[in-house]
Amino acid sequence: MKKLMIDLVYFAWVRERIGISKETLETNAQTVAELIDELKAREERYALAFEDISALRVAVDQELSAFDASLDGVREVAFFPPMTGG
Amino acid sequence: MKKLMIDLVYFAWVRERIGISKETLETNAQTVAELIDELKAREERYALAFEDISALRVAVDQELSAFDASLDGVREVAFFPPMTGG
Amino acid sequence: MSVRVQSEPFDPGKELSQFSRLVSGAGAIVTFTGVVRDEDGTLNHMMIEHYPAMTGPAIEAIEKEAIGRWNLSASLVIHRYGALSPGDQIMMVATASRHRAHAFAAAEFLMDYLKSRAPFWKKEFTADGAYWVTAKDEDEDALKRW
Amino acid sequence: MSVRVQSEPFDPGKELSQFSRLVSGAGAIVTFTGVVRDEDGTLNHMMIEHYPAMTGPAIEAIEKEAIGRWNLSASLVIHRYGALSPGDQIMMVATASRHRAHAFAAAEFLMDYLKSRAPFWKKEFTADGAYWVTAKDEDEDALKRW
Repeated sequence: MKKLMIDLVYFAWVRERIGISKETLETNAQTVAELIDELKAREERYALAFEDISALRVAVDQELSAFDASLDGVREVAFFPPMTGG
Repeated sequence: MKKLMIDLVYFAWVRERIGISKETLETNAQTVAELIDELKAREERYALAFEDISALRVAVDQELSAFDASLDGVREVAFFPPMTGG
Repeated sequence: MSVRVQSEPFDPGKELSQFSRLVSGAGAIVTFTGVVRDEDGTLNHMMIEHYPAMTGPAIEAIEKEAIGRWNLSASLVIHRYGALSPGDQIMMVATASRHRAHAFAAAEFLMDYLKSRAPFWKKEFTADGAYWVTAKDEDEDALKRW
Repeated sequence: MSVRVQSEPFDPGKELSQFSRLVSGAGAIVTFTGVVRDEDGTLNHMMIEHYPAMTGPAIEAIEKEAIGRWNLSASLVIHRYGALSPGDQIMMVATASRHRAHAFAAAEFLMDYLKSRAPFWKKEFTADGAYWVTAKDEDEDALKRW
Protein backbone atom coordinates (compact mmCIF):
# COMPACT_ATOMS: atom_id res chain seq x y z
CA MET A 1 0.00 0.00 0.00
CA LYS A 2 1.28 3.39 -1.05
CA LYS A 3 2.08 5.85 1.73
CA LEU A 4 0.72 9.35 1.17
CA MET A 5 2.18 12.67 2.27
CA ILE A 6 -0.71 15.00 3.00
CA ASP A 7 -0.89 18.54 4.32
CA LEU A 8 -3.56 18.94 6.97
CA VAL A 9 -5.01 22.35 7.76
CA TYR A 10 -7.42 23.26 10.54
CA PHE A 11 -9.67 26.26 11.05
CA ALA A 12 -11.74 27.90 13.79
CA TRP A 13 -12.37 25.72 16.85
CA VAL A 14 -10.92 22.65 15.12
CA ARG A 15 -7.62 24.54 14.95
CA GLU A 16 -7.99 25.65 18.57
CA ARG A 17 -8.70 22.12 19.86
CA ILE A 18 -5.85 20.54 17.93
CA GLY A 19 -3.57 23.44 18.85
CA ILE A 20 -1.93 23.89 15.44
CA SER A 21 -3.11 25.31 12.14
CA LYS A 22 -1.12 23.11 9.79
CA GLU A 23 0.88 19.88 9.71
CA THR A 24 2.15 17.35 7.19
CA LEU A 25 1.29 13.69 7.72
CA GLU A 26 2.52 10.45 6.24
CA THR A 27 -0.46 8.12 6.15
CA ASN A 28 -1.84 4.81 4.88
CA ALA A 29 -5.39 6.16 4.95
CA GLN A 30 -7.25 5.79 1.64
CA THR A 31 -10.21 8.01 2.48
CA VAL A 32 -10.96 11.06 4.61
CA ALA A 33 -12.83 8.85 7.08
CA GLU A 34 -9.81 6.56 7.51
CA LEU A 35 -7.63 9.64 7.97
CA ILE A 36 -9.90 10.87 10.75
CA ASP A 37 -9.76 7.48 12.50
CA GLU A 38 -5.97 7.58 12.34
CA LEU A 39 -5.87 11.11 13.79
CA LYS A 40 -8.36 10.27 16.58
CA ALA A 41 -6.21 7.33 17.64
CA ARG A 42 -3.17 9.57 17.87
CA GLU A 43 -3.90 11.91 20.73
CA GLU A 44 -6.69 13.13 22.99
CA ARG A 45 -6.79 16.60 21.35
CA TYR A 46 -7.52 15.00 17.96
CA ALA A 47 -10.12 12.69 19.50
CA LEU A 48 -11.77 15.79 20.95
CA ALA A 49 -11.65 17.76 17.69
CA PHE A 50 -13.14 14.90 15.66
CA GLU A 51 -15.56 13.76 18.36
CA ASP A 52 -18.69 14.73 16.43
CA ILE A 53 -18.22 14.44 12.67
CA SER A 54 -21.65 15.94 11.99
CA ALA A 55 -20.32 19.25 13.37
CA LEU A 56 -17.44 19.22 10.86
CA ARG A 57 -16.86 19.94 7.22
CA VAL A 58 -13.94 18.79 5.09
CA ALA A 59 -12.30 20.26 2.00
CA VAL A 60 -10.06 18.08 -0.16
CA ASP A 61 -7.62 20.11 -2.23
CA GLN A 62 -9.75 23.21 -1.45
CA GLU A 63 -13.04 21.66 -2.55
CA LEU A 64 -15.83 20.79 -0.11
CA SER A 65 -16.02 16.99 -0.03
CA ALA A 66 -17.77 14.05 1.56
CA PHE A 67 -16.11 12.11 4.39
CA ASP A 68 -15.82 9.02 2.21
CA ALA A 69 -13.80 10.93 -0.43
CA SER A 70 -10.68 9.17 -1.69
CA LEU A 71 -7.26 10.56 -0.80
CA ASP A 72 -5.72 9.31 -4.03
CA GLY A 73 -3.52 12.06 -5.46
CA VAL A 74 -4.64 14.50 -2.79
CA ARG A 75 -2.21 17.09 -1.43
CA GLU A 76 -4.21 19.01 1.18
CA VAL A 77 -7.10 18.18 3.48
CA ALA A 78 -8.79 20.88 5.56
CA PHE A 79 -11.08 20.38 8.56
CA PHE A 80 -13.35 23.07 9.95
CA PRO A 81 -16.81 23.75 11.38
CA PRO A 82 -19.68 24.88 9.12
CA MET A 83 -18.81 28.21 7.54
CA THR A 84 -20.17 31.46 8.93
CA GLY A 85 -19.29 34.03 6.30
CA GLY A 86 -21.35 36.86 4.92
CA MET B 1 -78.95 68.20 -6.94
CA LYS B 2 -75.80 69.88 -5.73
CA LYS B 3 -73.35 71.07 -8.41
CA LEU B 4 -69.69 70.21 -7.74
CA MET B 5 -66.60 72.20 -8.68
CA ILE B 6 -63.85 69.70 -9.40
CA ASP B 7 -60.27 70.07 -10.62
CA LEU B 8 -59.42 67.56 -13.33
CA VAL B 9 -55.79 66.65 -14.03
CA TYR B 10 -54.49 64.49 -16.86
CA PHE B 11 -51.17 62.73 -17.31
CA ALA B 12 -49.17 61.00 -20.04
CA TRP B 13 -51.15 60.15 -23.21
CA VAL B 14 -54.45 61.08 -21.53
CA ARG B 15 -53.08 64.62 -21.21
CA GLU B 16 -51.82 64.52 -24.81
CA ARG B 17 -55.17 63.34 -26.22
CA ILE B 18 -57.21 65.88 -24.29
CA GLY B 19 -54.65 68.57 -25.04
CA ILE B 20 -54.54 70.17 -21.59
CA SER B 21 -53.06 69.10 -18.27
CA LYS B 22 -55.62 70.68 -15.95
CA GLU B 23 -59.11 72.20 -15.93
CA THR B 24 -61.85 73.01 -13.45
CA LEU B 25 -65.32 71.62 -14.11
CA GLU B 26 -68.76 72.33 -12.73
CA THR B 27 -70.62 69.04 -12.80
CA ASN B 28 -73.72 67.14 -11.67
CA ALA B 29 -71.87 63.81 -11.77
CA GLN B 30 -72.05 61.86 -8.52
CA THR B 31 -69.37 59.26 -9.36
CA VAL B 32 -66.19 59.03 -11.40
CA ALA B 33 -68.03 56.94 -14.00
CA GLU B 34 -70.72 59.60 -14.41
CA LEU B 35 -68.01 62.24 -14.73
CA ILE B 36 -66.38 60.24 -17.53
CA ASP B 37 -69.71 59.93 -19.37
CA GLU B 38 -70.17 63.68 -19.11
CA LEU B 39 -66.67 64.35 -20.45
CA LYS B 40 -67.05 61.86 -23.32
CA ALA B 41 -70.27 63.59 -24.43
CA ARG B 42 -68.47 66.92 -24.49
CA GLU B 43 -65.96 66.62 -27.31
CA GLU B 44 -64.30 64.12 -29.57
CA ARG B 45 -60.89 64.47 -27.84
CA TYR B 46 -62.46 63.41 -24.51
CA ALA B 47 -64.31 60.54 -26.19
CA LEU B 48 -60.97 59.40 -27.58
CA ALA B 49 -59.12 59.72 -24.26
CA PHE B 50 -61.78 57.76 -22.35
CA GLU B 51 -62.47 55.29 -25.16
CA ASP B 52 -61.09 52.27 -23.28
CA ILE B 53 -61.57 52.60 -19.52
CA SER B 54 -59.60 49.39 -18.87
CA ALA B 55 -56.49 51.23 -20.11
CA LEU B 56 -57.00 54.00 -17.56
CA ARG B 57 -56.44 54.59 -13.86
CA VAL B 58 -58.09 57.23 -11.72
CA ALA B 59 -56.95 58.97 -8.52
CA VAL B 60 -59.50 60.79 -6.38
CA ASP B 61 -57.91 63.44 -4.18
CA GLN B 62 -54.52 61.83 -4.90
CA GLU B 63 -55.59 58.30 -3.94
CA LEU B 64 -55.96 55.50 -6.49
CA SER B 65 -59.69 54.75 -6.70
CA ALA B 66 -62.30 52.64 -8.44
CA PHE B 67 -64.40 54.09 -11.27
CA ASP B 68 -67.57 53.85 -9.18
CA ALA B 69 -66.04 56.04 -6.45
CA SER B 70 -68.29 58.85 -5.18
CA LEU B 71 -67.38 62.45 -5.92
CA ASP B 72 -68.97 63.73 -2.73
CA GLY B 73 -66.59 66.25 -1.14
CA VAL B 74 -63.91 65.55 -3.76
CA ARG B 75 -61.68 68.41 -4.95
CA GLU B 76 -59.41 66.77 -7.53
CA VAL B 77 -59.75 63.85 -9.94
CA ALA B 78 -56.77 62.63 -11.96
CA PHE B 79 -56.86 60.39 -15.05
CA PHE B 80 -53.81 58.59 -16.41
CA PRO B 81 -52.60 55.30 -17.90
CA PRO B 82 -51.11 52.55 -15.67
CA MET B 83 -47.99 53.86 -13.96
CA THR B 84 -44.54 53.02 -15.29
CA GLY B 85 -42.17 54.18 -12.56
CA GLY B 86 -39.08 52.50 -11.16
CA MET C 1 -37.62 57.06 6.30
CA SER C 2 -36.83 59.39 3.44
CA VAL C 3 -38.41 60.17 0.06
CA ARG C 4 -36.90 62.43 -2.59
CA VAL C 5 -38.57 63.20 -5.92
CA GLN C 6 -36.27 65.37 -7.99
CA SER C 7 -35.20 66.27 -11.51
CA GLU C 8 -31.53 66.64 -10.51
CA PRO C 9 -29.11 63.73 -10.93
CA PHE C 10 -27.93 61.91 -7.81
CA ASP C 11 -24.87 59.81 -7.01
CA PRO C 12 -25.86 56.31 -5.80
CA GLY C 13 -22.45 55.83 -4.17
CA LYS C 14 -22.72 59.01 -2.11
CA GLU C 15 -26.28 58.08 -1.17
CA LEU C 16 -25.17 54.63 0.03
CA SER C 17 -22.28 56.14 2.03
CA GLN C 18 -24.63 58.56 3.74
CA PHE C 19 -27.28 55.89 4.33
CA SER C 20 -24.67 53.51 5.84
CA ARG C 21 -23.46 56.13 8.29
CA LEU C 22 -27.04 56.73 9.35
CA VAL C 23 -27.78 53.10 10.10
CA SER C 24 -24.51 51.60 11.33
CA GLY C 25 -25.41 48.57 13.40
CA ALA C 26 -28.34 47.54 11.24
CA GLY C 27 -26.50 44.46 10.00
CA ALA C 28 -27.88 44.37 6.46
CA ILE C 29 -28.16 47.13 3.87
CA VAL C 30 -29.65 46.54 0.42
CA THR C 31 -29.74 49.07 -2.43
CA PHE C 32 -31.36 49.00 -5.84
CA THR C 33 -30.38 51.48 -8.53
CA GLY C 34 -32.29 51.81 -11.78
CA VAL C 35 -30.35 53.06 -14.80
CA VAL C 36 -31.68 54.16 -18.21
CA ARG C 37 -30.78 51.44 -20.72
CA ASP C 38 -29.71 52.48 -24.18
CA GLU C 39 -31.77 49.66 -25.76
CA ASP C 40 -28.99 48.78 -28.18
CA GLY C 41 -28.44 52.38 -29.13
CA THR C 42 -32.02 53.07 -30.27
CA LEU C 43 -32.94 55.29 -27.31
CA ASN C 44 -32.17 58.95 -27.66
CA HIS C 45 -33.60 60.11 -24.35
CA MET C 46 -36.51 59.60 -21.98
CA MET C 47 -38.98 61.98 -20.32
CA ILE C 48 -40.47 61.05 -16.96
CA GLU C 49 -43.70 62.80 -16.01
CA HIS C 50 -45.19 62.59 -12.52
CA TYR C 51 -48.13 63.80 -10.41
CA PRO C 52 -46.47 66.11 -7.87
CA ALA C 53 -49.40 66.31 -5.44
CA MET C 54 -49.60 62.51 -5.25
CA THR C 55 -46.05 61.24 -5.75
CA GLY C 56 -44.56 62.08 -2.35
CA PRO C 57 -47.54 60.87 -0.27
CA ALA C 58 -47.90 57.69 -2.37
CA ILE C 59 -44.24 56.75 -1.89
CA GLU C 60 -44.36 57.63 1.81
CA ALA C 61 -47.34 55.30 2.24
CA ILE C 62 -45.45 52.49 0.49
CA GLU C 63 -42.36 53.09 2.62
CA LYS C 64 -44.38 53.10 5.84
CA GLU C 65 -45.87 49.76 4.91
CA ALA C 66 -42.41 48.32 4.16
CA ILE C 67 -40.96 49.60 7.43
CA GLY C 68 -43.79 47.98 9.39
CA ARG C 69 -43.74 44.66 7.57
CA TRP C 70 -39.97 44.11 7.78
CA ASN C 71 -39.07 46.14 10.82
CA LEU C 72 -36.62 48.30 8.88
CA SER C 73 -34.27 50.56 10.81
CA ALA C 74 -34.10 52.91 7.80
CA SER C 75 -35.29 53.29 4.23
CA LEU C 76 -34.68 55.66 1.35
CA VAL C 77 -36.40 56.22 -1.99
CA ILE C 78 -35.10 58.62 -4.63
CA HIS C 79 -36.94 58.97 -7.94
CA ARG C 80 -36.15 61.40 -10.74
CA TYR C 81 -38.45 63.04 -13.27
CA GLY C 82 -37.77 65.12 -16.38
CA ALA C 83 -35.31 64.36 -19.18
CA LEU C 84 -32.93 61.42 -18.78
CA SER C 85 -30.28 59.97 -21.10
CA PRO C 86 -29.04 56.39 -21.44
CA GLY C 87 -26.71 55.62 -18.51
CA ASP C 88 -28.44 58.12 -16.20
CA GLN C 89 -29.68 56.94 -12.82
CA ILE C 90 -33.50 56.99 -12.70
CA MET C 91 -34.12 55.95 -9.14
CA MET C 92 -32.73 54.28 -6.06
CA VAL C 93 -34.08 52.37 -3.09
CA ALA C 94 -32.14 51.56 0.10
CA THR C 95 -33.27 49.44 3.06
CA ALA C 96 -31.59 48.58 6.36
CA SER C 97 -32.56 45.78 8.70
CA ARG C 98 -31.05 43.41 11.25
CA HIS C 99 -31.61 40.51 8.85
CA ARG C 100 -30.57 40.21 5.23
CA ALA C 101 -33.78 38.47 4.13
CA HIS C 102 -35.82 41.39 5.48
CA ALA C 103 -33.66 44.03 3.81
CA PHE C 104 -33.91 42.17 0.47
CA ALA C 105 -37.66 41.58 0.70
CA ALA C 106 -38.38 45.20 1.62
CA ALA C 107 -36.25 46.53 -1.26
CA GLU C 108 -38.01 44.24 -3.77
CA PHE C 109 -41.41 45.19 -2.37
CA LEU C 110 -40.62 48.89 -2.70
CA MET C 111 -39.42 48.38 -6.28
CA ASP C 112 -42.52 46.40 -7.27
CA TYR C 113 -44.76 49.14 -5.88
CA LEU C 114 -42.80 51.96 -7.45
CA LYS C 115 -43.07 50.22 -10.84
CA SER C 116 -46.87 49.98 -10.78
CA ARG C 117 -48.29 52.21 -8.06
CA ALA C 118 -46.22 55.39 -7.86
CA PRO C 119 -47.53 58.04 -10.31
CA PHE C 120 -44.71 58.16 -12.85
CA TRP C 121 -44.98 57.77 -16.62
CA LYS C 122 -42.09 57.28 -19.01
CA LYS C 123 -41.94 58.43 -22.61
CA GLU C 124 -39.11 57.16 -24.78
CA PHE C 125 -37.73 59.24 -27.65
CA THR C 126 -36.13 57.02 -30.27
CA ALA C 127 -34.98 57.35 -33.86
CA ASP C 128 -38.41 55.93 -34.87
CA GLY C 129 -40.48 58.36 -32.81
CA ALA C 130 -41.72 58.95 -29.29
CA TYR C 131 -43.64 56.29 -27.36
CA TRP C 132 -45.20 56.08 -23.92
CA VAL C 133 -43.81 53.04 -22.11
CA THR C 134 -46.65 50.59 -21.49
CA ALA C 135 -47.08 48.84 -18.15
CA LYS C 136 -45.94 45.22 -18.22
CA ASP C 137 -48.15 42.37 -17.06
CA GLU C 138 -45.13 40.95 -15.24
CA ASP C 139 -44.86 44.15 -13.17
CA GLU C 140 -48.51 43.90 -12.17
CA ASP C 141 -48.04 40.20 -11.39
CA ALA C 142 -44.97 40.97 -9.27
CA LEU C 143 -47.23 42.85 -6.82
CA LYS C 144 -49.31 39.77 -6.12
CA ARG C 145 -46.59 38.04 -4.11
CA TRP C 146 -46.70 40.59 -1.29
CA MET D 1 -16.63 39.53 -12.33
CA SER D 2 -14.52 40.56 -9.39
CA VAL D 3 -13.60 39.02 -6.03
CA ARG D 4 -11.67 40.75 -3.29
CA VAL D 5 -10.75 39.14 0.02
CA GLN D 6 -9.00 41.67 2.21
CA SER D 7 -8.36 42.75 5.79
CA GLU D 8 -8.52 46.45 4.91
CA PRO D 9 -11.77 48.41 5.28
CA PHE D 10 -13.66 49.40 2.14
CA ASP D 11 -16.18 52.12 1.37
CA PRO D 12 -19.46 50.66 0.03
CA GLY D 13 -20.42 54.01 -1.52
CA LYS D 14 -17.17 54.27 -3.48
CA GLU D 15 -17.54 50.65 -4.55
CA LEU D 16 -21.08 51.26 -5.82
CA SER D 17 -19.98 54.39 -7.71
CA GLN D 18 -17.19 52.48 -9.39
CA PHE D 19 -19.41 49.50 -10.13
CA SER D 20 -22.12 51.76 -11.64
CA ARG D 21 -19.64 53.42 -13.97
CA LEU D 22 -18.48 50.00 -15.11
CA VAL D 23 -21.95 48.75 -15.99
CA SER D 24 -23.89 51.79 -17.20
CA GLY D 25 -26.72 50.53 -19.36
CA ALA D 26 -27.33 47.40 -17.32
CA GLY D 27 -30.68 48.74 -16.10
CA ALA D 28 -30.65 47.25 -12.62
CA ILE D 29 -27.95 47.31 -9.94
CA VAL D 30 -28.39 45.65 -6.55
CA THR D 31 -25.96 45.85 -3.64
CA PHE D 32 -25.86 44.13 -0.29
CA THR D 33 -23.62 45.41 2.49
CA GLY D 34 -23.08 43.45 5.71
CA VAL D 35 -22.24 45.47 8.81
CA VAL D 36 -21.03 44.21 12.22
CA ARG D 37 -23.92 44.62 14.66
CA ASP D 38 -23.13 45.75 18.17
CA GLU D 39 -25.66 43.25 19.61
CA ASP D 40 -27.04 45.78 22.08
CA GLY D 41 -23.57 46.85 23.14
CA THR D 42 -22.36 43.37 24.20
CA LEU D 43 -19.97 42.88 21.29
CA ASN D 44 -16.45 44.16 21.78
CA HIS D 45 -15.01 43.03 18.48
CA MET D 46 -15.04 40.14 16.01
CA MET D 47 -12.29 38.11 14.35
CA ILE D 48 -12.91 36.61 10.92
CA GLU D 49 -10.67 33.71 9.93
CA HIS D 50 -10.56 32.29 6.42
CA TYR D 51 -8.87 29.64 4.27
CA PRO D 52 -6.76 31.68 1.84
CA ALA D 53 -6.08 28.88 -0.65
CA MET D 54 -9.78 28.13 -0.95
CA THR D 55 -11.59 31.45 -0.39
CA GLY D 56 -10.87 33.14 -3.72
CA PRO D 57 -11.57 30.09 -5.91
CA ALA D 58 -14.72 29.19 -3.93
CA ILE D 59 -16.19 32.69 -4.33
CA GLU D 60 -15.21 32.81 -8.00
CA ALA D 61 -17.04 29.54 -8.59
CA ILE D 62 -20.16 30.93 -6.88
CA GLU D 63 -19.97 34.13 -8.90
CA LYS D 64 -19.58 32.24 -12.17
CA GLU D 65 -22.69 30.25 -11.36
CA ALA D 66 -24.64 33.43 -10.58
CA ILE D 67 -23.51 35.14 -13.79
CA GLY D 68 -24.63 32.16 -15.85
CA ARG D 69 -27.97 31.67 -14.14
CA TRP D 70 -29.07 35.32 -14.24
CA ASN D 71 -27.11 36.59 -17.22
CA LEU D 72 -25.39 39.29 -15.15
CA SER D 73 -23.46 41.98 -16.93
CA ALA D 74 -21.24 42.42 -13.86
CA SER D 75 -20.78 41.20 -10.32
CA LEU D 76 -18.60 42.07 -7.35
CA VAL D 77 -17.88 40.35 -4.04
CA ILE D 78 -15.76 41.92 -1.30
CA HIS D 79 -15.23 40.05 1.98
CA ARG D 80 -13.02 41.12 4.86
CA TYR D 81 -11.12 39.00 7.37
CA GLY D 82 -9.25 39.88 10.56
CA ALA D 83 -10.43 42.11 13.41
CA LEU D 84 -13.69 44.05 12.96
CA SER D 85 -15.56 46.37 15.32
CA PRO D 86 -19.30 47.08 15.58
CA GLY D 87 -20.34 49.33 12.68
CA ASP D 88 -17.55 48.07 10.41
CA GLN D 89 -18.44 46.79 6.96
CA ILE D 90 -17.83 43.02 6.75
CA MET D 91 -18.67 42.36 3.14
CA MET D 92 -20.45 43.57 0.06
CA VAL D 93 -22.06 42.04 -3.00
CA ALA D 94 -23.07 43.92 -6.16
CA THR D 95 -24.90 42.58 -9.20
CA ALA D 96 -25.94 44.21 -12.48
CA SER D 97 -28.49 42.91 -14.94
CA ARG D 98 -31.00 44.12 -17.52
CA HIS D 99 -33.85 43.09 -15.22
CA ARG D 100 -34.40 43.97 -11.59
CA ALA D 101 -35.67 40.50 -10.63
CA HIS D 102 -32.44 38.95 -11.94
CA ALA D 103 -30.20 41.41 -10.13
CA PHE D 104 -32.08 40.81 -6.86
CA ALA D 105 -32.10 37.02 -7.20
CA ALA D 106 -28.39 36.87 -8.03
CA ALA D 107 -27.47 39.07 -5.05
CA GLU D 108 -29.53 36.94 -2.66
CA PHE D 109 -28.07 33.77 -4.12
CA LEU D 110 -24.52 35.08 -3.66
CA MET D 111 -25.30 36.08 -0.06
CA ASP D 112 -26.81 32.69 0.76
CA TYR D 113 -23.74 30.94 -0.60
CA LEU D 114 -21.28 33.25 1.12
CA LYS D 115 -23.05 32.61 4.43
CA SER D 116 -22.71 28.83 4.26
CA ARG D 117 -20.22 27.84 1.58
CA ALA D 118 -17.37 30.36 1.53
CA PRO D 119 -14.64 29.39 4.02
CA PHE D 120 -15.00 32.12 6.63
CA TRP D 121 -15.45 31.68 10.37
CA LYS D 122 -16.44 34.39 12.83
CA LYS D 123 -15.41 34.59 16.47
CA GLU D 124 -17.14 37.13 18.68
CA PHE D 125 -15.36 38.71 21.63
CA THR D 126 -17.86 39.88 24.23
CA ALA D 127 -17.79 40.97 27.85
CA ASP D 128 -18.71 37.35 28.73
CA GLY D 129 -15.95 35.73 26.70
CA ALA D 130 -15.09 34.68 23.16
CA TYR D 131 -17.39 32.45 21.10
CA TRP D 132 -17.30 30.99 17.61
CA VAL D 133 -20.44 31.96 15.76
CA THR D 134 -22.42 28.81 14.99
CA ALA D 135 -24.00 28.22 11.60
CA LYS D 136 -27.76 28.80 11.59
CA ASP D 137 -30.21 26.23 10.29
CA GLU D 138 -32.02 29.04 8.49
CA ASP D 139 -28.85 29.87 6.55
CA GLU D 140 -28.53 26.26 5.43
CA ASP D 141 -32.24 26.19 4.57
CA ALA D 142 -31.86 29.40 2.54
CA LEU D 143 -29.63 27.52 0.10
CA LYS D 144 -32.34 25.04 -0.76
CA ARG D 145 -34.41 27.51 -2.73
CA TRP D 146 -31.81 27.89 -5.49
